[in-house]
Amino acid sequence: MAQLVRIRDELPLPRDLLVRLHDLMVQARALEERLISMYKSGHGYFWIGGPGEEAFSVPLGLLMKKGQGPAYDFLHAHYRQSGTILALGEDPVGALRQMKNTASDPYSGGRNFGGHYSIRRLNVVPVTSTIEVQYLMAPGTALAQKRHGGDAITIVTGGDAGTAEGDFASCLLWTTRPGQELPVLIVVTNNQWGISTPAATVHATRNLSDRGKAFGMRTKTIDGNDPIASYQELAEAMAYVRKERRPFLLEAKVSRLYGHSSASGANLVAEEQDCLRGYEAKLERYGVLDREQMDAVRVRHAEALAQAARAVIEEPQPSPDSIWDHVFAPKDGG
Amino acid sequence: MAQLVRIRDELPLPRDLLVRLHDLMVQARALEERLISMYKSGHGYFWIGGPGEEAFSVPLGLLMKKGQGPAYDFLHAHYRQSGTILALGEDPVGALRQMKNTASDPYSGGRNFGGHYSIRRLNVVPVTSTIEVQYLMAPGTALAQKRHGGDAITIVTGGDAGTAEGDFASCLLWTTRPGQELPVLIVVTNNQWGISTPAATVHATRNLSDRGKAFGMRTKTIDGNDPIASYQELAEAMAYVRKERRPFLLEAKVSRLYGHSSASGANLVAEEQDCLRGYEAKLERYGVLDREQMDAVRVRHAEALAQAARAVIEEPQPSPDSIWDHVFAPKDGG
Amino acid sequence: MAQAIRMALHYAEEHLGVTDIFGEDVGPPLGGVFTVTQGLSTAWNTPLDERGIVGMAMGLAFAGQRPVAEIQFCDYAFNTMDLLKLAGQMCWMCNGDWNLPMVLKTPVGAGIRGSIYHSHSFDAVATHLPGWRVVMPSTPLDAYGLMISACQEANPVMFLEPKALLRVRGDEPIPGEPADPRALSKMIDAPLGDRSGWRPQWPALSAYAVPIGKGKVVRPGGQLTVVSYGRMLPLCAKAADDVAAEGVDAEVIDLRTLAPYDWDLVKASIEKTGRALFVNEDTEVTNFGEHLVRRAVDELFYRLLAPPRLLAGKAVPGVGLADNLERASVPQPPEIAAAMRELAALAP
Amino acid sequence: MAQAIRMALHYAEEHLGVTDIFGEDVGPPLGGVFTVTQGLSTAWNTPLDERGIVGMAMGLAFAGQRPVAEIQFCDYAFNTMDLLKLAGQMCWMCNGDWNLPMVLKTPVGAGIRGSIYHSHSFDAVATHLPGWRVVMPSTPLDAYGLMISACQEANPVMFLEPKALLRVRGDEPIPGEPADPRALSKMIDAPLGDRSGWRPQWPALSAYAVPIGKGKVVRPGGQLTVVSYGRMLPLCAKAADDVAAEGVDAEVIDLRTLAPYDWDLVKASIEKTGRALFVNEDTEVTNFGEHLVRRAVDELFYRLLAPPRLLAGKAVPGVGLADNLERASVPQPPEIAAAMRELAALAP
Ligand SMILES: Cc1ncc(C[n+]2csc(CCOP(=O)(O)OP(=O)(O)O)c2C)c(N)n1
Ligand SMILES: Cc1ncc(C[n+]2csc(CCOP(=O)(O)OP(=O)(O)O)c2C)c(N)n1
Ligand SMILES: [Mg+2]
Ligand SMILES: [Mg+2]
Repeated sequence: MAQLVRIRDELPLPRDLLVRLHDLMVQARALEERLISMYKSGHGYFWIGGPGEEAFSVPLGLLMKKGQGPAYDFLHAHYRQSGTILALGEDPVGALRQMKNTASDPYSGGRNFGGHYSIRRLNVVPVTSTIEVQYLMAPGTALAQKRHGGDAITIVTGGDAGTAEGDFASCLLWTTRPGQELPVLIVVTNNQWGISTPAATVHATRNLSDRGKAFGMRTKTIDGNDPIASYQELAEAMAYVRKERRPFLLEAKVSRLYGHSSASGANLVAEEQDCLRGYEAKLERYGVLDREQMDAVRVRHAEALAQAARAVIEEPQPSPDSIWDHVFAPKDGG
Repeated sequence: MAQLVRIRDELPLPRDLLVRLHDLMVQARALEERLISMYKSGHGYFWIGGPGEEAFSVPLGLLMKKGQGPAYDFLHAHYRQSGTILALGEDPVGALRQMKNTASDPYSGGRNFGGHYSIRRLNVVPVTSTIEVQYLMAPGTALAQKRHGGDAITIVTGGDAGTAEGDFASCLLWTTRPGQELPVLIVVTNNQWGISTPAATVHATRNLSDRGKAFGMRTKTIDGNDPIASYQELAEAMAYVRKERRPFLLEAKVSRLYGHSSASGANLVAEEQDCLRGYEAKLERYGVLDREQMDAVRVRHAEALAQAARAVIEEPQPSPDSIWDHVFAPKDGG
Repeated sequence: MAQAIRMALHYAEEHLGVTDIFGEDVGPPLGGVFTVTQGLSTAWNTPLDERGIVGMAMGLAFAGQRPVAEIQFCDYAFNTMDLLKLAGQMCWMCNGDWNLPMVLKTPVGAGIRGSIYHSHSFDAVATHLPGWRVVMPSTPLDAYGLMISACQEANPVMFLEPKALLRVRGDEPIPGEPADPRALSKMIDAPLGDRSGWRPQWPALSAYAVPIGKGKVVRPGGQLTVVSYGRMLPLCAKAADDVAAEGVDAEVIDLRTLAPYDWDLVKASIEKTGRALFVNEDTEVTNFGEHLVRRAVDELFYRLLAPPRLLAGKAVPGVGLADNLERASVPQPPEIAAAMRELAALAP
Repeated sequence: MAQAIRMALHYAEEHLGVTDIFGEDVGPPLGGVFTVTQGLSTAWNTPLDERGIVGMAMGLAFAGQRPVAEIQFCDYAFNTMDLLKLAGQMCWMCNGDWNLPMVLKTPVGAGIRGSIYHSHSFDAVATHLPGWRVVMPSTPLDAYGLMISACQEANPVMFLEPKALLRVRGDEPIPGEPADPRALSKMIDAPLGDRSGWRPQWPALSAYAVPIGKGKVVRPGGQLTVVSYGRMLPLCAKAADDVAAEGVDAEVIDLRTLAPYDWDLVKASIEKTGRALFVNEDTEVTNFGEHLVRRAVDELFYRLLAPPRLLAGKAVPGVGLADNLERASVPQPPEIAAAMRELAALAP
């Protein structure tokens, strides 16, 4: 008993949180792998997603204040955020449905690519393919939150290459208007690539987070491959944003484990660091989970997803006439 | 004789240069005042220009390498750059013609607002009303110059409020691509206003020039109301850009002496610092010019411009059919 | 019309939940380059960044606010086309999960000697953006009523302000407006000079709404249908009066809403007259008037007595500053009258 | 077609003074998301910034270079509309002082299951931009010849690549192209895997140019004129063949250039047939095909035997991913054939 307590004391995060992080990371990875295999077996036309970012995306979702409306956190995500979505408690079957573009796809009714979430009841605004525009909308939800009072914040995420769009700079500027600072956690997930273009060939900035400095913004670059560090850094940054009602620019170095998308093959890239492997080694070292337990987690998620996918691929496609649905919302907003 | 030499030694710039600076500043001011009076007497529909920026815009033009093509400096200016244009040796009658939108207007054939210069033989690309887009084009001329070899550079100018457009950030990024740095003098003339909006209410950046730092760019904020300091700082910055083939972000604090434009009345704003007054006091103190001489300069320019304007207002307007001219350039580029 | 829109926005702030009216120089002290937003309690100045403005509006709408954003001139909205597309797509893209109740207002068109970059029209690009309501009033009362409707919509509404009409006074008063224009001006126009202590005195206004999607016959006639909107509308009405003396009896329709437009009204009129003239000032290639011509041909070909015509801006890169150039570029009263005459004279 | 454009760009680098071919992922190693720019010696990767790309092209053109810029998908060009407007205005704005010899290429249209943001069309907005040449090939040989012409132009040229045709092989070879497609692929397609040591072996190419502004009759016929371009063109040609068996004799015209378009060719054909069908896949409100309908009505009303028709994309906010949705959104072969049949059957 004494020994157990000592071990728990030494853990960087509570044991149950470490386990939960692991479980979600594995689920997120298994989801992406299932989506890739659906794509490869002809049950989807395009795959893009976040394998290699789970160590960052999962803690982000866990730390969000979940709910609908300005009293809760808003998420303006890009297309690699499935870990965050699962951490928000979302059923992964929705992602499978979107991959298969079924009528039941809860995010777009079979209209949009996989990974393009939209969950109004969780303040997840629609993910758009158009790089970086989310950075322009984030100040808007944040202004509503600041006005509403309380501690809810807006989170916006996007890649490193996308910071070349002027929209990234606009976000830095609009969140720091003197006296009108806005509670936005501005995230850049830096995987060092924009499709085939290495970041080092186009960006002179040593850390992308340095871009915030001229605006007097708090900034940090962290190791997004370490879920513990990510959790701690995110907790600190989000606490700052919640309390101070000011922005924080957080850059997380992450991996692109299966390349850019199905357009580049969606194959495992051996050179990329795998956050899950590193984390599992740590969990074993801490004595939190052993290999067998962790394998069981993986099998459990993989099987559940495989089974769900088998059902999803039988679900009906949207009808041709449905293109006319939702061009406009009804008067009351629907 | 000994005394004269001593005085010259103490002058911050050569005497003839000080005189030339003064002459051009007075001419530029007289030109803007003539344009305003044309507008006010119904000989023009709109005025916008650079009175209050002469201490910066004139030295800039004097320091440019004049000519056509990539062996010479390019200017991507905004609409307050008449001092630079005159310092390039341009006849001010062109500006009067554009104000009166005559067919003879050398910059747009009566099509565009005054202050919207275009002088191909001097590498002055067309000034557009669209704020900040010039910052996107400047890297292009600079790339051609870098490729061409030699020491020619590109200069781009714009106001403080305009830096809120993402295009300003794009310029910082495109001129600093690693290994592909570009010889651009990036200028911001900070008059602390965007029409009616004070800079301090929208920009958190202490110095706008700080925006360049994250890109590893040399930056400086200078007093653009002092023509001697401006000349020296510009000379240094331009020498750096010419030699190192890398960008330099220079912010000049300037005045907006007649308000934003004719839309806001085009009346003298007493609170704004007048660079010409300060400079003339200095020139008197240095013993370079006395009051009488300086008054004569002003009278000479004002009269020449008044006379030119009397002629210009009699010149014919473009014909209705001319709207069809130059929609396309002929095969050889014209 | 500037005062009418301002009063509608005041009403909308007070009664329709409008939370933010913003754009470049929209807040105090200026209250907009056309004075449209003077004295409004939720008006504020943005950074000079049109993309940021549209993004802010979308974000506010996502969060349940009711934003009215302004682009200072539609000429400066072209770098936001992707965002405008997205705003129009958002509800459809997520299969109805979200909707964006936002208004984007922007002055359009020529007529104030605005030269190349203050004379653009926006109707062609706006009507090519699915998911948007697009309105464009030609009278102060319609401007008032359409803005009231816009601020009650669940979807993005583009409110195109014919800038040359912003200083025009209407024949029909806004409900609540004092009869004496000087009295109104004294109440709601900001004074010259220092405005820091100034507060407007708003008249008692009502929710007079012009429904989106409804056109209006402004001049009945039997021989020829003329469909227009915005700045061209009064010119068409005037030209119709002029040619009436020569025996040409034109029916003039103010479309008022461009999307969704009132096809029933237009169709019924063309069915009656057999002749149609569409007038707007946007450049004439891939122009919204061409859509109306196409629809007329599609549905009414066999009832047409003459080819439906479009009179629009010349397909040149801009509206030049010199009067000759502006006049040669966008439809002028004599041309409109001539087009009516010609069309009426064409034998079937 | 990807290879054809690549070969034209190679020819243009070698002989026409093209100095820069650039865009996102345009340079090595990828050579473009559709392989169009593989192995080109002046190809380079830009930052992910479409506004920067267009600005760079304009700047290079100002400085006497000959840039060919790419926007990875036209869906991502909408935030550059102001710059595209400016590029088209530049020569006119300065009264002919400057001109901008630049090419902007971008893949357009649906047909590859690209969903909402890789299926947009650009012809409506492009044709509404005065000062631009706009071309859109439907065969590899035309793509080659139009790109050669584009690289010789003194004005901005928009080169719209029908993305679903980029992998299509043409019936007519490019002059210089080896007869065996595998031989060509071996010469100029980048290998899989490490490409750092790879250099293409270019065939001996010639300056085969398709003049800008010239359409082409791809199938002569007497009963009905069908005008299309890009991806819809082969569908129209095929449909014409299909309905021929039923006795409908359609003439199919490939417009190839949208601005300035070959009105003489179109007009002569409609004068002959009295019936016109315009087909494209852009959304149908304020659509370039509506301009063509308008012009046909304007100039040929009294010779028309039936209303000229437009078949275009549905006016919904996007092309949905599921096959049902894409098929319901953009014209499909059966619809095209049906439109031909109907039009041919209409009694005057
Ligand atoms: C505005 C825009 N331009 C181009 C694209 C095409 N595109 C999709 S992903 C991508 C690279 C994005 O790189 P980065 O921002 O680093 O994000 P990552 O994919 O690496 O997570 C590009 C160019 C796009 N979707 N949107
Ligand atoms: C893209 C764009 N948006 C808005 C305008 C309208 N406008 C003209 S000048 C101006 C203010 C510019 O302020 P700043 O950049 O500081 O330059 P200054 O006029 O003070 O020299 C604005 C908003 C414009 N011309 N272009
Ligand atoms: Mg990346
Ligand atoms: Mg300023």
